[in-house]
Amino acid sequence: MSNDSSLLSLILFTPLVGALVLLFVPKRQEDAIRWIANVFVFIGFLVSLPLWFRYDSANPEFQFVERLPWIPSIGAEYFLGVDGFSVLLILLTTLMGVIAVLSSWTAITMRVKEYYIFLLTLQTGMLGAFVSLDFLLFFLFWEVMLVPMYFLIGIWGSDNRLYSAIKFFLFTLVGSVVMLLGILAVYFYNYSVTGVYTFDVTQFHQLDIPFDMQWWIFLAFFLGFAVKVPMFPFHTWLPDAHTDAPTAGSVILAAVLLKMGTYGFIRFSLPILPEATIAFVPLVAGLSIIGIVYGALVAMAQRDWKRLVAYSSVSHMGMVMLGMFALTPVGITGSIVQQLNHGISTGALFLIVGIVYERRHTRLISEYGGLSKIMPVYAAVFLIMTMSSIGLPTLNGFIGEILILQGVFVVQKTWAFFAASGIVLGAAYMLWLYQRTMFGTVTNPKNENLPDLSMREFVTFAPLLLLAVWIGLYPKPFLDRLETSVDKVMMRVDSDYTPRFAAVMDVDAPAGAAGSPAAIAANGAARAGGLDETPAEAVAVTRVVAVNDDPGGPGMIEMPVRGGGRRIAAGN
Amino acid sequence: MLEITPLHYSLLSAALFMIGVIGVLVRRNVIIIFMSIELILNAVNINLIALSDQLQDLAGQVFVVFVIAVAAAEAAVGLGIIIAFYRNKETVNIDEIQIMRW
Amino acid sequence: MMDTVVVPLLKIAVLLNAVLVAVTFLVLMERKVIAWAQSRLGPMRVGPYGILQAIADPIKLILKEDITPARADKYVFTLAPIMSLVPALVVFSVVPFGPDPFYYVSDINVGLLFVISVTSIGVYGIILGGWASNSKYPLLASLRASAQLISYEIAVTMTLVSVILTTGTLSLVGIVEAQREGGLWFAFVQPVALMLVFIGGLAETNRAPFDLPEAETELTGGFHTEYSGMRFSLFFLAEYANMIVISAVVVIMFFGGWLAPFPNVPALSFLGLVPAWIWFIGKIFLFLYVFIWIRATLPRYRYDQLMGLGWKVLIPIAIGNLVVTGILKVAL
Amino acid sequence: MAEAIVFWTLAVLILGLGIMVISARSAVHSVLFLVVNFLLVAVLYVMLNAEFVAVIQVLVYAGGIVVLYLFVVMLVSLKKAPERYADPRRVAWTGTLLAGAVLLEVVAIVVASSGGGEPAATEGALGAADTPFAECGAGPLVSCNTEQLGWVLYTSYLIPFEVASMLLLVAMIGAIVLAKRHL
Amino acid sequence: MESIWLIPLLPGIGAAINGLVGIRFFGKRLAGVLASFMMGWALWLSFWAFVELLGTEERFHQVTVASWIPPIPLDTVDGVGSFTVDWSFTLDPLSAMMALIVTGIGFLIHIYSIGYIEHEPRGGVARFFCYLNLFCFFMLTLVLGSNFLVMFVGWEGVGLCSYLLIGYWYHKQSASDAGKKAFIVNRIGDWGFVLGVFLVFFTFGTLDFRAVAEAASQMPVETAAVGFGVISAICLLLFIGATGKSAQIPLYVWLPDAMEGPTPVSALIHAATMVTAGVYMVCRNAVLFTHAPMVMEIVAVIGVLTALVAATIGLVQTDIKRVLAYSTVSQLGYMFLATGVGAFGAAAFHLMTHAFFKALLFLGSGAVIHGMNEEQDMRRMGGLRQYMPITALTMAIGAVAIAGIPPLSGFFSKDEILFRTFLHHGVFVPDRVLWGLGVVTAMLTAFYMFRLINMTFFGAYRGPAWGHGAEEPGHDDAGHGDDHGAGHGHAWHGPHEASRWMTIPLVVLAVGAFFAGFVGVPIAFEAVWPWTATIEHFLHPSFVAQGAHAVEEAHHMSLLGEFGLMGLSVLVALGGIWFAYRNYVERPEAAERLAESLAGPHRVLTNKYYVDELYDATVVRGTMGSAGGLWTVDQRVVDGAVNGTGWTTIAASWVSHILDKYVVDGLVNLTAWICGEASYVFRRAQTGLIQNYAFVTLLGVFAFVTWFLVAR
Repeated sequence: MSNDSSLLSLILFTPLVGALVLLFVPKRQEDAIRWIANVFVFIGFLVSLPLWFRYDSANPEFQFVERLPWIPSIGAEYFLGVDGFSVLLILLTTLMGVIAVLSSWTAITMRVKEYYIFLLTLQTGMLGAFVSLDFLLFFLFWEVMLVPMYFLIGIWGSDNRLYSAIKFFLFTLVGSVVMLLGILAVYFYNYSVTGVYTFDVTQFHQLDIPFDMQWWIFLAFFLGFAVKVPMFPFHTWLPDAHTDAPTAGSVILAAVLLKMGTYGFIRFSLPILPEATIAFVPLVAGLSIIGIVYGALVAMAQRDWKRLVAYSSVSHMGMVMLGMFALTPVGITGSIVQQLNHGISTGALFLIVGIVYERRHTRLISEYGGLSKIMPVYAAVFLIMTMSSIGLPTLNGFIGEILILQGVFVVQKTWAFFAASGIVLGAAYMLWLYQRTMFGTVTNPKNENLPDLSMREFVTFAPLLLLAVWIGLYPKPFLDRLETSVDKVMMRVDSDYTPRFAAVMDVDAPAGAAGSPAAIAANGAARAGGLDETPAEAVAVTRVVAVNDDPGGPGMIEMPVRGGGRRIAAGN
Repeated sequence: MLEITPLHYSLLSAALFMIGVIGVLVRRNVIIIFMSIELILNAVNINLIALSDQLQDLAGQVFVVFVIAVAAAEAAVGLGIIIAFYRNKETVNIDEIQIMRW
Repeated sequence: MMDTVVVPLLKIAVLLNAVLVAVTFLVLMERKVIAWAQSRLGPMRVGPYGILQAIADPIKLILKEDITPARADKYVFTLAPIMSLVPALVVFSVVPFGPDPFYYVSDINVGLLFVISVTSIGVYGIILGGWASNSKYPLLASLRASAQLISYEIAVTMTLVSVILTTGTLSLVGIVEAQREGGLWFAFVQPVALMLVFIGGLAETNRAPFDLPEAETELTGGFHTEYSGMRFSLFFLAEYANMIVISAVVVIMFFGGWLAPFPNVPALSFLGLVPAWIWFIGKIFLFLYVFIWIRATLPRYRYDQLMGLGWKVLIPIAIGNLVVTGILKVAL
Repeated sequence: MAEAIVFWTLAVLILGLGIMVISARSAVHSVLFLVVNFLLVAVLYVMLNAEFVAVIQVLVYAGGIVVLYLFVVMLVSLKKAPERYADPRRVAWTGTLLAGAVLLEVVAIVVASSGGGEPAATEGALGAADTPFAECGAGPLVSCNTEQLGWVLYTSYLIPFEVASMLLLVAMIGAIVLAKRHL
Repeated sequence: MESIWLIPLLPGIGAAINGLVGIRFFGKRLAGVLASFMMGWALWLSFWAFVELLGTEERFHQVTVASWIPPIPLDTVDGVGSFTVDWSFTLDPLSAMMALIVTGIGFLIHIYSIGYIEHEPRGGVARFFCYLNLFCFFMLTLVLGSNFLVMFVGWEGVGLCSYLLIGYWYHKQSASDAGKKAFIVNRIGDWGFVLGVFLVFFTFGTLDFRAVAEAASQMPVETAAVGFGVISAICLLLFIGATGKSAQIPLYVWLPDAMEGPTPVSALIHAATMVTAGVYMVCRNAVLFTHAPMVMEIVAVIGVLTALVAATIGLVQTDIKRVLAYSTVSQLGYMFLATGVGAFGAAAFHLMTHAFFKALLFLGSGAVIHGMNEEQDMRRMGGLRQYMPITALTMAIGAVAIAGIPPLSGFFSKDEILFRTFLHHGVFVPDRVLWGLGVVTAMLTAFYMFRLINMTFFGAYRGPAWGHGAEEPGHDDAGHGDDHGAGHGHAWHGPHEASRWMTIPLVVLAVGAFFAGFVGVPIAFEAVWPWTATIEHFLHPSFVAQGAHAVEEAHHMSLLGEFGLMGLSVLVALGGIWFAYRNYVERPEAAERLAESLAGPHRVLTNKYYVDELYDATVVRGTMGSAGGLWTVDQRVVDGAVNGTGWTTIAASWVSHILDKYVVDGLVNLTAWICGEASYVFRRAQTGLIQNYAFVTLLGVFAFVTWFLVAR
């Protein structure tokens, strides 16, 4: 554990070192450049693995903290640290980085050196945003990400790349400028309260900003993050950027960059501005639901394969946002898991498009058809990823969707109703896409001799397939890592909320009182399920009490909330 | 006349300097012009050394060291330019080197 | 007046004569050694074992007709051999043959720098000789020779700096004293520097295997093709004087100058009975022998290989040596 | 007395050689005169207790820079006379007169300003006293000039020294780039 | 019993092996044998689990393999609950029976498939068995899962496998269309199902079937008087899911199309197992449904209507598999009718017998199609009994069974349903109406089944002629494409009996279809057959909450009445059979005349009541239209706003540009112009002679020195 103190910096700067090394490689040595980039990004992945094993999921504090002065005159610090959210997203980032770099081996033949340098720089930018606990540092990395992405789209993109690149850049920039205003507002408010100039996010998490101010700051953050997510009315950069970006760019964009927005919400908006968050729930949820249905419907109308996947992203990210703004632990957990899932499945779908695009240089769905016969392994991979994307149980997408929808359902049933329509529409557009591209007979003679996946290409998919099945069958390790972090957010947005880590400590301490009904109920509420028999009985007992309390009112679907024993007991 | 003071060195220096200046003004061979410039630099150096001795201050000598370094650099680059020019124009006559005037 | 003018003048006279005589015998030595190396006898006619050849040769050279080529620059043509020889001889004014001031003309505090700078003047003789001949081959040869000289001078100078770093003085006497005090010849402290200086020395004196400027097959005799008689013999003298200078420098820098070997080993203290200056001259001749030996043994380099060796091998090694020395100096 | 003899001899030679440098018809001769001139200037430096600079003068100027000039003169072996063409607009001779005038004026100033006769030697403004070599003897030939100079150069003038070395590096690269036919 | 989780896992392993290595490396026979072996093993385990279950008093066993979703606090209606799901499996009478059906019939169909699929190319065979095994994995997960989400895993998984297997011949447009349709229609049902699951958790704080049943049994029954409460809502939502999976009105449309898949698939998935998942799910949640009588009524009505509608459509279909498909829909309607009237045991009983005879019929039809070289149209068959006697005999047994002729299995189960329906007192629907519709359907069933048998096996041969390899038969199998190339290697030698691989399962199933009914003999036969209603007694614990040991209600009426009803249904069935015999065997032209005379209704029935067209016009076109519309909106309006902002900015910048160029820059250029003009004057000083410049410098020095000289 001795080198924990610099683990995050190691993770953060490994890709950047790779980029610097690449600067010194002659540009004609293309294979050397590719090897170096791959090796560095793979090392980056390896050094991030300790996060998975060493992260203590029982510890609610930020871990692996590094703290050095940066700009002392304004109180900005080089302050890194991770919790459950960022651990998972960092691992996703490093993994997708490996995949993106590996997938570019044959796809990029022009300006190879610059390409990899940008890709590696982008990697550092993204990681930086996830590990920063200093708001200004976060903002710095947030902006750092933009530039390489801009060039990746603008130089190595397809037909309409300049338009898309500029659109992407301006959209994000406008959002982030407004966000910066919000950051400064929090910063100065913090100063007025504590008298200390700092961008320390953990300090911000303890602020009680007056509601009016929260409202405006939330709006500012919302613009910045919602553009990145993207939420419904701000989504139009996404299809363009995705469509025109090179494959690796799309993969990174979908798998990681979009998570920046949602990560921003959960790291900053929710804990810093809890009251405003609650006030904005209807708006955000409404936009999310519109996004789900709208994205799915528009995806259905696409003739361009990549654009279809891009619109499906809009739909999925709507789901993520909805889960988060349900403000229930299940919803937030599901929202994070769904972010991972979206990274995995949509990333893979973009890779899938990229593979045929590299072979055929067209993305029109009508150009394809019957590929199952020519590229069976490819078709199988595509099928699994399609299923993952539409949330088939035993694959990852299901876990996220079910958690989100369950979390939303207990808050507002109509939201869940409309959001769940996404699973029908999702199946419709994905299966239709699959049918149009994979099934049928080969009608286009150009497709007759397409080679199936090469070993390298398969290797890019293998970890994604593995993860999809792993999360689908046994998501517990992922969910466990989120537990305390979700609880911390929940404690901010819901003052009555009893965090699980606290409950464990409390219940363990007064062992003598375990016999009392309150303790049993609290135990049931806090640590129900698992392998013990308690929950079923507890539920049954509670039901008896509940029924006795309320002799069957003529309520329709909305059952009145009865004053059952559990909430009171849990409050004790 | 028999007592050698820094004044004498200064006068020597001034005279050498002016010889250099005249060389710069009169000769048309660029190489010789460069050599004249070296003469000028030397004249300055004499002055510096003499005054350094007079004032017992090493700064003068340090300065000379720098002057020599700069002279070396100037000679290297200047002669490089002459070679390059000669290669293209087959001349080192300064009166024929005036195409950059506009 | 006696100490400042007469004694030094006497010393200079003795030294000059000694050097010039030594050179004539050096020529004989070279001919003999090479002959033996090639299983020949060498000069045997004049005197016993040809010893008097050393006197016959200069006489022959002086008596030969001294030709000045047409359209040659007469003054420069005459000046060149002189400019070649004079610096070689001037160097001896600071070479210490023994520990006392009696054994040297002067000991200046920038002695080593003086040696380097004066030898660097020697290049003019070669360039001007080649140019003044108004002939193609000598001109080419002189350009080659001067380029070679300047290139290797850098390596040698930089290597010497690392020796200076270890001693902390530029005075030649001081350097030898430092070796005495350290009880160790710098040959063992700075083996890399020794190799560099010796190789560089070979090149600076235009000796085999770096005798490109005199490559008969390519340049019909080098920069002094057009020279004959006395003026030629001056060049000849200069070359051999330079050899002695380099040997002297190597001995002073690396082999303890006038010091007897292993002065700190009591069992070998009897070596101290031999006078210091004899040790010094003996060591010099040892190296002169090595010079000749190498000429008899090694083939000649190609010109590009020569320059490549100088710039791409010796200079980097010299810099590396300097850096390592500096680091060790600071660290120890 | 001896100093005066040496000085006047040197002064006459230096100036004479200087004039020869600028007036020699052959560039090679110019170079030769220049070398000798520099060597004499070096002697002048020795007289002024600046042995190190004197050696450097020989080593760098005479042994390095002027060799370079000689090289260039030879490389630029002109088939046609280098000065065959003179631009009608040049003002060389006026310039010479002007230079003479300036020289006269300067002499006037110098002579006039030294009216006080013996300039007061301000001992040790910056020099021996400040260096660790203050105990060195002040003999004309055996002194600590080099050590002191080195000390000052590597302490007070370290940054200028580094800048100068940078300048040399740049000049070297520049010269190579300029002179090489194909990079 | 501890290892019941192995039952689903074994076919899963088989699927994995076949999928990962089999497709590339296994031979046809090896792939099939491996898959069948896994199924056989699973059957063996199920059987032992069943036997062990019989040995226990509690008749309930639950195994938790691992935690799936660890507990996360979540509000429920009663306060903070804990959302957690385990990978746990339950063995109780219902799931044991279902596991036996799935593994048993699945095993037989695997064996049958070895023969059926042998003309496919090598990789295709392994792929087929991979899918088939995967299906069994999911189906067993569905029936054994002990909570809603594990069941949902199977629920969705079988949908996926159904999609894959229907689209097995993916090069056929119709096949891939049908697969997609099946999946999407199912998904619509799942929409409801998932919401139902959420509501279950929200209401009960758990998803475990048993816990939910316990809790629900404590709640009041939501009769019409109580009102449409939360349990009713749950049940309705769950039932929406069931309509999707079990092909009930309004989501039945996918099942007939699903016949595009290979016939064993139709037999296994679309007859015996998957489509009964809805029925199973309703039975599994019997406690919930009994607490929602209004929803029960809806279930019953939907069931009987589906039964009737599907039966009427089945009357006129000419594709042998489509007839069977509509028959399946119709029989599923019966099962829902049974659940709707509270006869969960009867529903499960019918589910079992139906599994036997419908699998038999499908496999038989598969044998016929195989023997006829992929001909499916009954109008081009006829008289086949002489060519394929075993198939004819076994299919006839199946047909008799489904028609409800005693003592074959269908009689007992169907009669039980009708009997219970007769006794049922509805909430909204008048008594006996459901029963009446059921009886009519029974008659129609008998008719269309024997129409099928008669058209296929009796009468004259109407199919294409065949030669000895010289002449290709005139049927159209181009759709099967190249995959079927192996079948083209030899010429068709006329209708022939299927291979041993296929006939043995037929015989086994025929025996099952014949005798399976004896586990559920009506109580009326107590006098002659002491083991009455065995299956109902056996299953009963699954349909009631554990805590409430409610005594099984006795459904009795007078013995005479009971036998009367039985007689009536047998008579009705015989009537149907006679009518079919008369129209299709005795006087084949009679049927055509009948069709002509009733041209209008006939056309409606042939076109399946235009339901597909209706859905296409409304749902599909509506969705696609809104998709296209929204895309236009996205491009024009949303993106238009963005680009409009961009254009506005550009326009503003252009205006500024003009201003800048001609006004601001004009001044600058004026200055420059003045300088430029002036430069013509001063240019003369630029001689290009460096020495002149130096001279000027010197002049400056001179001036300075002079000034210095003069000034001081």
